[in-house]
Amino acid sequence: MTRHDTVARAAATPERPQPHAELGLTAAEYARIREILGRRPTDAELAIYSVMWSEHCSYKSSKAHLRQFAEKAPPTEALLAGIGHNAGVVDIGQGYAVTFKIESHNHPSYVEPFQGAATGVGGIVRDILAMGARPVAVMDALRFGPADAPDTRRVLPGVVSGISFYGNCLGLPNIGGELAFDPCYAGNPLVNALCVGVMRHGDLKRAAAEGPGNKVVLFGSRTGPDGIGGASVLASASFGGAGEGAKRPSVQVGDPFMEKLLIECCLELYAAGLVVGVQDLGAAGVSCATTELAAGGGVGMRVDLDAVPLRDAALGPAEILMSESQERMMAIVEPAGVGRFMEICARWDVPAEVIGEVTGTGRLEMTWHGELIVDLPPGSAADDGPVYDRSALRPAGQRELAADDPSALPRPAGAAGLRAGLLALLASPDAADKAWVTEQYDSYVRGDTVLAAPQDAGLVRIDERTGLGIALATDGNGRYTLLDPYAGAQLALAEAYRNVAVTGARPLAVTNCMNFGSPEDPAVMWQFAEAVRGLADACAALGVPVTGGNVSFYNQTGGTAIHPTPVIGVLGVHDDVRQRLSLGFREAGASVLLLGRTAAEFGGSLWARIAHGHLGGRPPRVDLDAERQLAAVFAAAAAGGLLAAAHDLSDGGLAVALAECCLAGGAGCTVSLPGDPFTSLFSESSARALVAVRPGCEAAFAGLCADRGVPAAVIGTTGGQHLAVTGGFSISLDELRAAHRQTLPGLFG
Amino acid sequence: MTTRVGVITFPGSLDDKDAARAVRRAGGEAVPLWHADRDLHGVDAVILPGGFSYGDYLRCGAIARFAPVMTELVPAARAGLPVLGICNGFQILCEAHLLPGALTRNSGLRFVSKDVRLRMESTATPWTRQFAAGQEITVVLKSGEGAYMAGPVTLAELGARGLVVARYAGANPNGSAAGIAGICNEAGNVVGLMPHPEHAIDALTGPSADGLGFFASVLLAAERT
Amino acid sequence: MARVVVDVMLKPEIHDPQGEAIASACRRLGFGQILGVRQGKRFELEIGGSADDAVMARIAELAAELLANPVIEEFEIRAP
Amino acid sequence: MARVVVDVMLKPEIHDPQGEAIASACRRLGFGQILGVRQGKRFELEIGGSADDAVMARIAELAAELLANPVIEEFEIRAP
Ligand SMILES: Nc1ncnc2c1ncn2[C@@H]1O[C@H](COP(=O)(O)OP(=O)(O)O)[C@@H](O)[C@H]1O
Ligand SMILES: [Mg+2]
Repeated sequence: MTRHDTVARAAATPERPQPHAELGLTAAEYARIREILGRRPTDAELAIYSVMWSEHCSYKSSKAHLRQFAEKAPPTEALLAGIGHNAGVVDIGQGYAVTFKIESHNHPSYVEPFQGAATGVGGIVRDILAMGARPVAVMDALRFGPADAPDTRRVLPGVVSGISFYGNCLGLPNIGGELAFDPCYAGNPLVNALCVGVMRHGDLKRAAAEGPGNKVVLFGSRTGPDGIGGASVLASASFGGAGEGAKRPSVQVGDPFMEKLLIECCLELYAAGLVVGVQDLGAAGVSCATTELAAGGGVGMRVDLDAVPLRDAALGPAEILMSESQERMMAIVEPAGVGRFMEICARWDVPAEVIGEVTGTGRLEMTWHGELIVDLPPGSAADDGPVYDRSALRPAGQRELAADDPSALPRPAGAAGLRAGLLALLASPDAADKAWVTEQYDSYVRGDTVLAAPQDAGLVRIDERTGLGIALATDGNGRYTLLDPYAGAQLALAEAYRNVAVTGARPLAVTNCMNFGSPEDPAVMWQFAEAVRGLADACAALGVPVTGGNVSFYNQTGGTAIHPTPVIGVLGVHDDVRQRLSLGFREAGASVLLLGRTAAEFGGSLWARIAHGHLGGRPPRVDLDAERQLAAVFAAAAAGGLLAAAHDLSDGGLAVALAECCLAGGAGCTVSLPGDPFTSLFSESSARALVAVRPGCEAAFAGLCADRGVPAAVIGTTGGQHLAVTGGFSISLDELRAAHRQTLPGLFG
Repeated sequence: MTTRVGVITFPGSLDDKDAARAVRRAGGEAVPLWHADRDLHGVDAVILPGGFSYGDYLRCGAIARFAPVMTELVPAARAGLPVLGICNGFQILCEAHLLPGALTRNSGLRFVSKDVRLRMESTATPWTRQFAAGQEITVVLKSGEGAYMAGPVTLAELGARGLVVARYAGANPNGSAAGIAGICNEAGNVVGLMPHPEHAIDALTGPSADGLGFFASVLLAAERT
Repeated sequence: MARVVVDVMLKPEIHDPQGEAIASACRRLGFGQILGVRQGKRFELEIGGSADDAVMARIAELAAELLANPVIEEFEIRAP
Repeated sequence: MARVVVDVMLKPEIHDPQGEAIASACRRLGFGQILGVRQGKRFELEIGGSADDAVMARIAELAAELLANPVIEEFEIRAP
């Protein structure tokens, strides 16, 4: 039998060498652990600190910057729980609260696209569940290498079917997301998943253990040897053999069926009042759940690791502590409630086991085969991890990049050139119809989806009687952010905010997923710092607080990092979803208006990229005040029933937006361009949108725009089966549709 | 007295709430039925809703077929109780041999979620009597294993005896034999439908309100008996 | 403890789009000799006790009832 | 013409929730001796010509590239 390292042995053998570097701990971090414990850590303790102090769990490189989200947060009464919880919680009125968060699963999705993406969805759903909410919808923001690269053909279909499999099987409607391509993501696809949940105010749960004597229950899937590369390092280093630790998979397999049972089971447990505190098991498994629950409650906890239900009886304590087996939760339960708790779990066929209890000692103690193997202050692992102020340096070529303005690039000449340019953009993988992806996602389940793809935002009804609903959009643009990280992050926020606003919803709160290269590279750190600063400032200006998010570093291949890619999610409230605005031109005879100011802005634009493979210059100017006024116009116009269609302008500018409106609703339009035709069609100036006004409402709508100082130009009328530009060109909807629809099926089958 | 329509929840059922809502919208009372209870609670009709019972592991519907509630449902269905299986429910009814044939992997090999047009072929079942023969309706299709498959003899019989309830109008979305979207048993009381009428009861949240006809039909049927 | 394998294949007359897709993929990858592919399932059962005749008979029942759908599939049982 | 069988199974250390669900179904159906089930795939390839060494080697490549996902699966090839 293997001898396991115990607290007593650790005290007796202070000099035994330990593989801290292989576990990702620096010499200084290791020394600090010894100092905290007053001795060397046991193997199990080392396992706990190594996962809890990892970049992923401790945010050690980002913490110093992320503080700005709280420091600069706009005053709001809507926030019921902010940053630091599993997910932020927002009051949306009528007694309802909403919790939402976006998270990355980038690296696992590259290694094993299907399972990586599937477990990414599973993980974020459990975060939402742990707040006490019923998960009601998911979204996915995806970025891949070039659409025609062979590896993209491996990764993309796998990722999409993994999300489809997990989300559909869970019964959560997919209400939107993103799909973008760029060579920078070739070895580092970005798979960011968002989940949103709904609860009544009183249902909010905390990840905190309280009340000494209360029981610690682990429930859900059994613990197996999933994703414990670190534990095999420990096993081979400590026990001198590769044997046992060698065959540990780094791939986690998702079981959406178990997760569905877990959701229903948890909600029944919550409703029965049986849960004092609860935490999902994410990346750091039992290590994370125990230390965070104990630290959160300011209590101690005694855990008997022998009681953990195992899928593989050969697992040792460090492996159990580090296992990333999916579909598990941990709850704190009063002793009198344990029987009832177990009954409910049994009803849902969810395995559950009492593995320990809350104590008043303030220490986390764990035993294995009757011996004490962990004895540490839980806060030291959960909250007091290292914090680094890493050096940040503007990259060498940044100025040259900004100076390389696309205004010098040759532009299409004449109507034929503009026509061809529009079709080329519309058919480019980034702007092409995403139905190949979204038709694999169930958007109908639960019966409350009011808007989903291809709309600007997803919209879910919360209350059938009052029509209260929530709108959500995610956006990010790595090209803009590369050119100017401060502005790029703000533009991502502005776009998501605008996408929510054009449905008629009021933007309320923000989540973010920061996808960057290595924080140890000062250039990347500069991008990160600038992006966080930009986002925090913009949130303050728009009056929407950041409620949570996720940082994903080390997205790089060799020394080359991805474009800095903050992906921003915005949540809005819709007072009556029956009044929602959608993007399709359906009927003839509505006047088409372009809202906002258009300047010649082509830096980072889709046109520069598709027509010239160019990336340089400055991204579009950020005008947050204009965004606010635009959003206010939409909220009022929706409530007044003034609009037949509304669509924001983003990638590909007016050209792509017009085509999307025509294709989504089936009616064409005839427009005359207000300025230089090329700039009118392809500029990506922000804070703009396209609307079709209901006949008879023109004056009222013009009044709204005037009141808010939003420029509104009548550019044409809906109708017919062509997208026609007066004095320019005309394209039949059939030709538009063919260009838009064929790209992804052509690439992916 | 309002008609009571049972909606079975299996582990992994997903559209049970939607089916119950559709029943209520049509004016009936939705009665939740639990997979582990051998009890139909005296309902007038039963719906097996969509979803992924038991994760759709092994084969869709293969494990749910053995649920305790099925030991009550099978004889009741054979005795004439109106039963509607939607999507996963259809798969369960086939696995339980209440309906002939099987549902297999979509010909495109991917999950398909989209609005589809159906042509109603039989209005002689308790679930379809409110429709007109040949009427076209728009509902939602969302399934990975939705291609109806049966031997040539069975297929010929289904056609000849008017047991095909609905076919896909327009392009076949999943490679279903003869474009079959739904069938019924000889007696007509047991209907299996691959697309989801319960997601088409309100144009706000679905493509149309056409699906209500299925639920309104069974209420009418129950009132008559 | 014994191991029993149950192979389940679609009946030959049932269309197998997955098998066909794989066959064309093989040909695209330059393996022209592939005339056809059929995809089925393989179950490995771990049994407490030995795989005697009684157990094998019970497994045959299980295969017919649960592991395979006799409407479209056929199966074979082996104790390797 | 020859027939070659490729069996693809999840690696033993990879979690197989599907197999577990089937095992519990077996037990619920009264077959208590079942300790575990793993579900894999079985491909039957029909080959023009004979299954000589060169062909088998090519099939091994195909299996590694197309039929199995080497990250989580392992395979076995037989010409029965
Ligand atoms: N990966 C995805 N998952 C779900 N929906 C997606 C995905 N990618 C794109 N979509 C949807 O397709 C539509 C078009 O996307 P996009 O052009 O990026 O929208 P926008 O420019 O308004 O942000 C949107 O409704 C979006 O939510
Ligand atoms: Mg948009």
